[in-house]
Amino acid sequence: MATAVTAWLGLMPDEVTAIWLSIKVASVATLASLGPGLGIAYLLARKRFPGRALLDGLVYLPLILPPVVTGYLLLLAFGRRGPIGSVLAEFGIVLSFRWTGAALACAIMGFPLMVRAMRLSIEAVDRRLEQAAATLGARPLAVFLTVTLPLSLPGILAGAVLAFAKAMGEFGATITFVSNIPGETQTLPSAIYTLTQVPGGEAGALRLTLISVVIALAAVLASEILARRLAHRIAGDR
Amino acid sequence: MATAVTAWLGLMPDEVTAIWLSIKVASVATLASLGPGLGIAYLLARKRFPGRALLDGLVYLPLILPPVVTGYLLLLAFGRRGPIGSVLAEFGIVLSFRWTGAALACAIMGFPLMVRAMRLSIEAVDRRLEQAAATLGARPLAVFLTVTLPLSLPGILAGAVLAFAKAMGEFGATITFVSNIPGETQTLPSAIYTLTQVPGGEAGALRLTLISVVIALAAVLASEILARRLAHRIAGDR
Amino acid sequence: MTLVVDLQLIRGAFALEAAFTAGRGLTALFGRSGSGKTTVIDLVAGLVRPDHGIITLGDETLLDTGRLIAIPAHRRRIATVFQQPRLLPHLTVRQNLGYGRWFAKARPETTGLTEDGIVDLLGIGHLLSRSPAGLSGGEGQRVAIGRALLSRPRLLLMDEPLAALDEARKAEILSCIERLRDAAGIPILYVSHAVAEVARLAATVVVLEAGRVAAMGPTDAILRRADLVPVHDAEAGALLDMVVEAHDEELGLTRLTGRIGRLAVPRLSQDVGAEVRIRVPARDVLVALRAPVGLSARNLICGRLLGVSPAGEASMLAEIDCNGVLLAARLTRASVRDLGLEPGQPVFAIIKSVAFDPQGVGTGRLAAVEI
Amino acid sequence: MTLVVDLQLIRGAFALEAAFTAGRGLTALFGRSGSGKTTVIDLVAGLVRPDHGIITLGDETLLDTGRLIAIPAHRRRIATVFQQPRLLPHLTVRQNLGYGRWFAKARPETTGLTEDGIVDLLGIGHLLSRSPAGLSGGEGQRVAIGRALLSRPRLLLMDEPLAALDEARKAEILSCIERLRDAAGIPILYVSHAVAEVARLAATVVVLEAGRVAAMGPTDAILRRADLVPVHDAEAGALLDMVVEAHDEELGLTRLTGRIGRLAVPRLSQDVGAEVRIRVPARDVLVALRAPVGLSARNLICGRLLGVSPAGEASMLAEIDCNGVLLAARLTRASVRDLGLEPGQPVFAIIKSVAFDPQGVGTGRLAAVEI
Amino acid sequence: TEPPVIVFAAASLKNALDDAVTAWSKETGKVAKMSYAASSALAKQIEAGAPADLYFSADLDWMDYAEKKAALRPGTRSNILRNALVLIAPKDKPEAIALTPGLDLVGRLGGGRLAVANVDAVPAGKYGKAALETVGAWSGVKDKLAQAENVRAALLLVARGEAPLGIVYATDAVSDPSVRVVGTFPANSHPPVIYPLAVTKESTNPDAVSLLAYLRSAPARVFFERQGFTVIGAENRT
Ligand SMILES: Nc1ncnc2c1ncn2[C@@H]1O[C@H](COP(=O)(O)OP(=O)(O)OP(=O)(O)O)[C@@H](O)[C@H]1O
Ligand SMILES: Nc1ncnc2c1ncn2[C@@H]1O[C@H](COP(=O)(O)OP(=O)(O)OP(=O)(O)O)[C@@H](O)[C@H]1O
Ligand SMILES: [Mg+2]
Ligand SMILES: [Mg+2]
Repeated sequence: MATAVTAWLGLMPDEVTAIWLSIKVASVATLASLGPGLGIAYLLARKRFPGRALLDGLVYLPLILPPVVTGYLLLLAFGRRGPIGSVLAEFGIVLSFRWTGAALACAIMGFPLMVRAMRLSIEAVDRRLEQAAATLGARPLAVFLTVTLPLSLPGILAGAVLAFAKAMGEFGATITFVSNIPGETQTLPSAIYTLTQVPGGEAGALRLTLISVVIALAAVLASEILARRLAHRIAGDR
Repeated sequence: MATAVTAWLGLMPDEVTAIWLSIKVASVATLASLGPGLGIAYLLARKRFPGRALLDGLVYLPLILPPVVTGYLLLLAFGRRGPIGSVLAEFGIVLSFRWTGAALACAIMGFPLMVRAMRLSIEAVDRRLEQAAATLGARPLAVFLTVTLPLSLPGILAGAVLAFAKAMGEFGATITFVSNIPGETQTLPSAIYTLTQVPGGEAGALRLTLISVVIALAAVLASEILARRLAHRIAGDR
Repeated sequence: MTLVVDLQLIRGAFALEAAFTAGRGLTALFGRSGSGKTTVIDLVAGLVRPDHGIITLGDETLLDTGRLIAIPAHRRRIATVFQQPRLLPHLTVRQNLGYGRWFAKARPETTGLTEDGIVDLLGIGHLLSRSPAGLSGGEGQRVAIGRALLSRPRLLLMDEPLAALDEARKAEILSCIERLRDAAGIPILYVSHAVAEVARLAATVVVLEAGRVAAMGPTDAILRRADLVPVHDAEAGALLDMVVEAHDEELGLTRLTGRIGRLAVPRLSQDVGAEVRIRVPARDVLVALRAPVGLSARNLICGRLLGVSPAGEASMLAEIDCNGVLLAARLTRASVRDLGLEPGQPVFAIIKSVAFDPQGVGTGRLAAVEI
Repeated sequence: MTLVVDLQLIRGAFALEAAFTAGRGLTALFGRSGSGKTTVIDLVAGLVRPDHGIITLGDETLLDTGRLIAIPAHRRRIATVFQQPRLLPHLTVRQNLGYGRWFAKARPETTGLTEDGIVDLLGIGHLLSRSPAGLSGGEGQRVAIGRALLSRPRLLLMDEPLAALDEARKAEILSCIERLRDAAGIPILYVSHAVAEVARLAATVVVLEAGRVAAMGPTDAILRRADLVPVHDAEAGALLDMVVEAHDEELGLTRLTGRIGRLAVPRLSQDVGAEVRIRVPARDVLVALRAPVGLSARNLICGRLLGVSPAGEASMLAEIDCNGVLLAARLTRASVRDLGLEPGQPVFAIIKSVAFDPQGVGTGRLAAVEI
Repeated sequence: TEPPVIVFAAASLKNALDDAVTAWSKETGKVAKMSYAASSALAKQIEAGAPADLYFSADLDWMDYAEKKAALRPGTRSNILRNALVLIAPKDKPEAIALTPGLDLVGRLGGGRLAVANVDAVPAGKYGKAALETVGAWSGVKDKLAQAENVRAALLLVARGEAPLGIVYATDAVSDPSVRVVGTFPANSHPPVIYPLAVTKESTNPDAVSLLAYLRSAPARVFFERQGFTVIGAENRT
């Protein structure tokens, strides 16, 4: 089936690889940032601590910086010779020029969007419900897991989808950090970019763009349906 | 004062222009998208209508598409020969190579972020309050303006700041659509990008990046303070 | 202005099928928790659409699903005091109070109440510049009442408006509701679990049971039915319509006259000639075979025992016909046996206390009074 | 287990400065709207930190701002029924009920209540799989009560738990609260505006006024003070501690004995020898100079008139010493004059109804009963 | 199987290089992976230790940069291709323009802008600026430029009629039917447009040299020439 579809779309093997890689990178980037994203969103939404403003600003950074700059900074930090990259390398973790690096780049680029959405939702959770849970014996972590988290699911979902969509479109930081190696770091947007750089690449670029749009929109749609179910369950018929 | 500061930072006149232009473009882009953003966020949050899924997906598009593609599409649509651009031209409105075009590009790139944040906040508004307002004689528009809107202000603020920050960092779509004309369309990110493309341009790029970060973070901080005041007013001391 | 309602709505396992008419005065919606009272309020307010139904207010059709008419909530001019206050959290108390007033600017005044008057009555003057978030339960409820009253409604819906209030405040607000009902003539649909409130305020009672109207009628008829009104704390009783005959300033007494004869009650504020309604709770009526002497209870009425029926585990309800007016007295089974009560027997009813409900113009006393 | 509280908190213009002790049994927090009852509940539950204060429960210090001790809410093992239900909207009713139970898994059982028992008592069996969003006001309140009861608390805080309930359901839940108080021995801090509830349940009453403890003491002493308890619906009255002497099955009577003498009341469920507390509302006491004959009221007690004081506008409160026990009777001024009541005079008190409050083991009747 | 040779190449080389490498693979049975991106990004990545075997830059500056950072294997660098710089116009205005001193470019622009790649950063822009200076048109048009992010974007501006004239590589102009070449800048009017190639220092793949040799060989010529490049004769390569 899959082969039939790719044949029908006139896709090159490299392009098929790029599509799968993009999905993998975007999914991993999204899933991997869920945890830290939630944690930071919760901190920003609910806690007052020194350095809070700094953390808040830091989270916004990838949005403000031109992607090339972000990519370059990633290269400096996580490159084989970078301060973090060299330490990671000792543990056998190499990010630069691997798909994992692409996922890192996408995760970082999507992070501000994810955190902002989650944070809004957490802020909207009625604290009186959390208090009620506490009086029933739920420890703060349990309150978070059984009350705050489920009640902010719509925002978590929205954040995840934003991050996924962003990952499906991100290439500036990715290509700067991990280059554009087919099968390893060449995601759909990178492939599209390459095609726009050569004469006659437009048709190919358009085709790949459409594919990336379809995939991202499918994710958006799925999340919408899920969100509506959740909302329905919580709001009841009233 | 301003001159002293620019001198101290060692800024070129072109760079100073780029800074001001960036602030102008980002502000205009943010302010101009507030209205449509709110409208669409409200529709998506509260109404069921045919084509809703389509609109939802459409809003996400600029996030999913590589910025270059967005810029390219903008050029196709709003360019001198584009279907919209040619119509606008008849009314004397030209976007291409103008700062207004840069603002359009930034607005569109920030739109998904803005709408998503606003929508989350609108969805979190307790409908029972809107109902109460209606029983007191408020028409739907009045309910929106006096209840929904003020109660979703945190999200509106968050959306605006996201859009502003995005605009401060956007250049892919901008440069493709309106090029990189000093004083007209050369925003900070374009200037930064240019510097990253010159061997030895890192120092300059870093300087400009810091400036752009400081500006965007100032906006973030201001919005945080405002949001906290709002939240405080609504939540009271309890 | 009469409210006519005929509504059907299915919600999961709950089916509402209610038709009733609420005329001038106050109509009480009475029924156990979950019987559909709030649902009816929501439907009349226009916040929920029924599956089928008609709602008319005066000669205006607010809703007719058959004819596809559905006036939206904001054009119904019906003010609602919800079961939960629903104050707008981003506005101050003052702004909340002014909210409805503002949208009603162009409408004719209906209540005759001023903002200052309302604020005084509700005792919320010190809260005006506060945000609703810090208000106590009762404070919030009072502000919600004030907001509704200030919106110039032509119909008032109140869903347990006094549940969170202390007795003293409750009494004050009840008298205000009475004024609205009588002086301003605004029809009121009133949800309450408190029989005393219902007895005092309502001209008509609609009893809901699992979404259906189990009974509907004049308050006295409904409240006498032990099968409808939960027999707790001796809430059963009779309602008597009487006229103020004279005041005795020295003793602080008012003499009332009616079909039942004469009653002396503590000084009322009504003028001579005014119609008042008093409620005589069954628990406050004693039965004597002979007229007692040297007893503190002042009202002795002779009548004929109609019958005695069991009410609750150990007590019985005696119905006494006093010149065509029915009184109810709650007795223990032991008393019934000891006195050897038989239907048809002449007896004396000794009334210890009455509760007042002014009919017609003027406001009455709030508390039940001991005679 | 005794709760000792000494708290200070400033919130805008409101200053709480409350110190009281709540021992075994139920302690009622009584006071007008906005007097600080909910604030006290929040503080004891651990949801709000006072500016200064100490809270101890038994020999455990829950809070001591001076010693920087503050046990967080989740480790206090205090269950709270809030003024608003606060159900978790993403869980079903069943899951809400199970929520506290789950976190209390490892704790010792305190209430002796089973989930099925609670569900039955509260009448929420048909709601178990529903989401809280569709519940009616009273349904939500009942689920909230169930959730608190199931969490194995060692102290129960209840903030107007019965405000939205109908009388019948209220009566059932009251009896359950009594069982908890007596059988399970869980101390309860209970906020209510209803004097009847307070009189029936409370051993101690704490009266709050503008954040300060205006009075505190045994329920009977407090409820006799008309300056504290709003004189509405004749809530003033006396509490008598008596012992069950015998049951008369045929007539459905129970004979009680105490310092005041003997009283016959409808059949109680307590065993012979059990201690019970009955409340005699002042409105239900008549005064006679001569022993009446042929009267339905069964309990005639002779005593000496101590004095008559004004209570309210037209009525007076007569205090009668019956063998060292004080009874209160509410009379009109006219009656006082007509009977020519003088302090020191021997009088008969005729008691029409009493309300029961079982002291010690065993549960009592729920409703007030007519004698 | 043997590891593939990894080639970091300027994006503009994609068409030619893809064909050439395919031919090499067929001939030798060895494989190569192409990573196309901006020369600048690639240079920095190689500096950071990217797993590249060959670096094929679009200009000398970035190759110099890499060499200066000691990222190249000494003695492997050579110039492979040469490109010409042309002036283009939309196909509906194909009047030829003589690119000689005294050229009135401003007049020919007729109030429009001259599309070029960024004259400070992008090679094509730098060459274009030099050429304009040579023909004495620079001071006239320097404020009438529309500087694009890259040559392709400049081409697009002309193709869409946004700019009446543009400066691009001959290789780009050849392939786009919507533009016409209206003049070719004399080769001596600007520094030679040269594409240098080298083996990286990090490379351990023995096949790298084989591919390098093939790209320099006569059989590879055809692929480059087909895309409009001029292959530099062996005698002029260093
Ligand atoms: N979505 C739903 N699915 C099933 N039942 C529902 C739904 N929404 C409401 N109900 C039921 O409708 C019934 C009527 O609710 P309503 O709020 O009108 O009761 P009520 O008479 O106001 O009760 P209360 O005195 O407790 O406020 C309740 O039993 C409620 O559970
Ligand atoms: N942030 C605040 N600023 C000023 N006053 C406050 C604030 N928060 C609470 N209060 C006041 O504290 C008082 C006590 O509130 P609390 O909720 O304890 O009252 P309550 O006794 O429970 O009343 P109710 O019976 O109406 O529920 C109220 O008058 C309330 O307005
Ligand atoms: Mg209700
Ligand atoms: Mg309270």
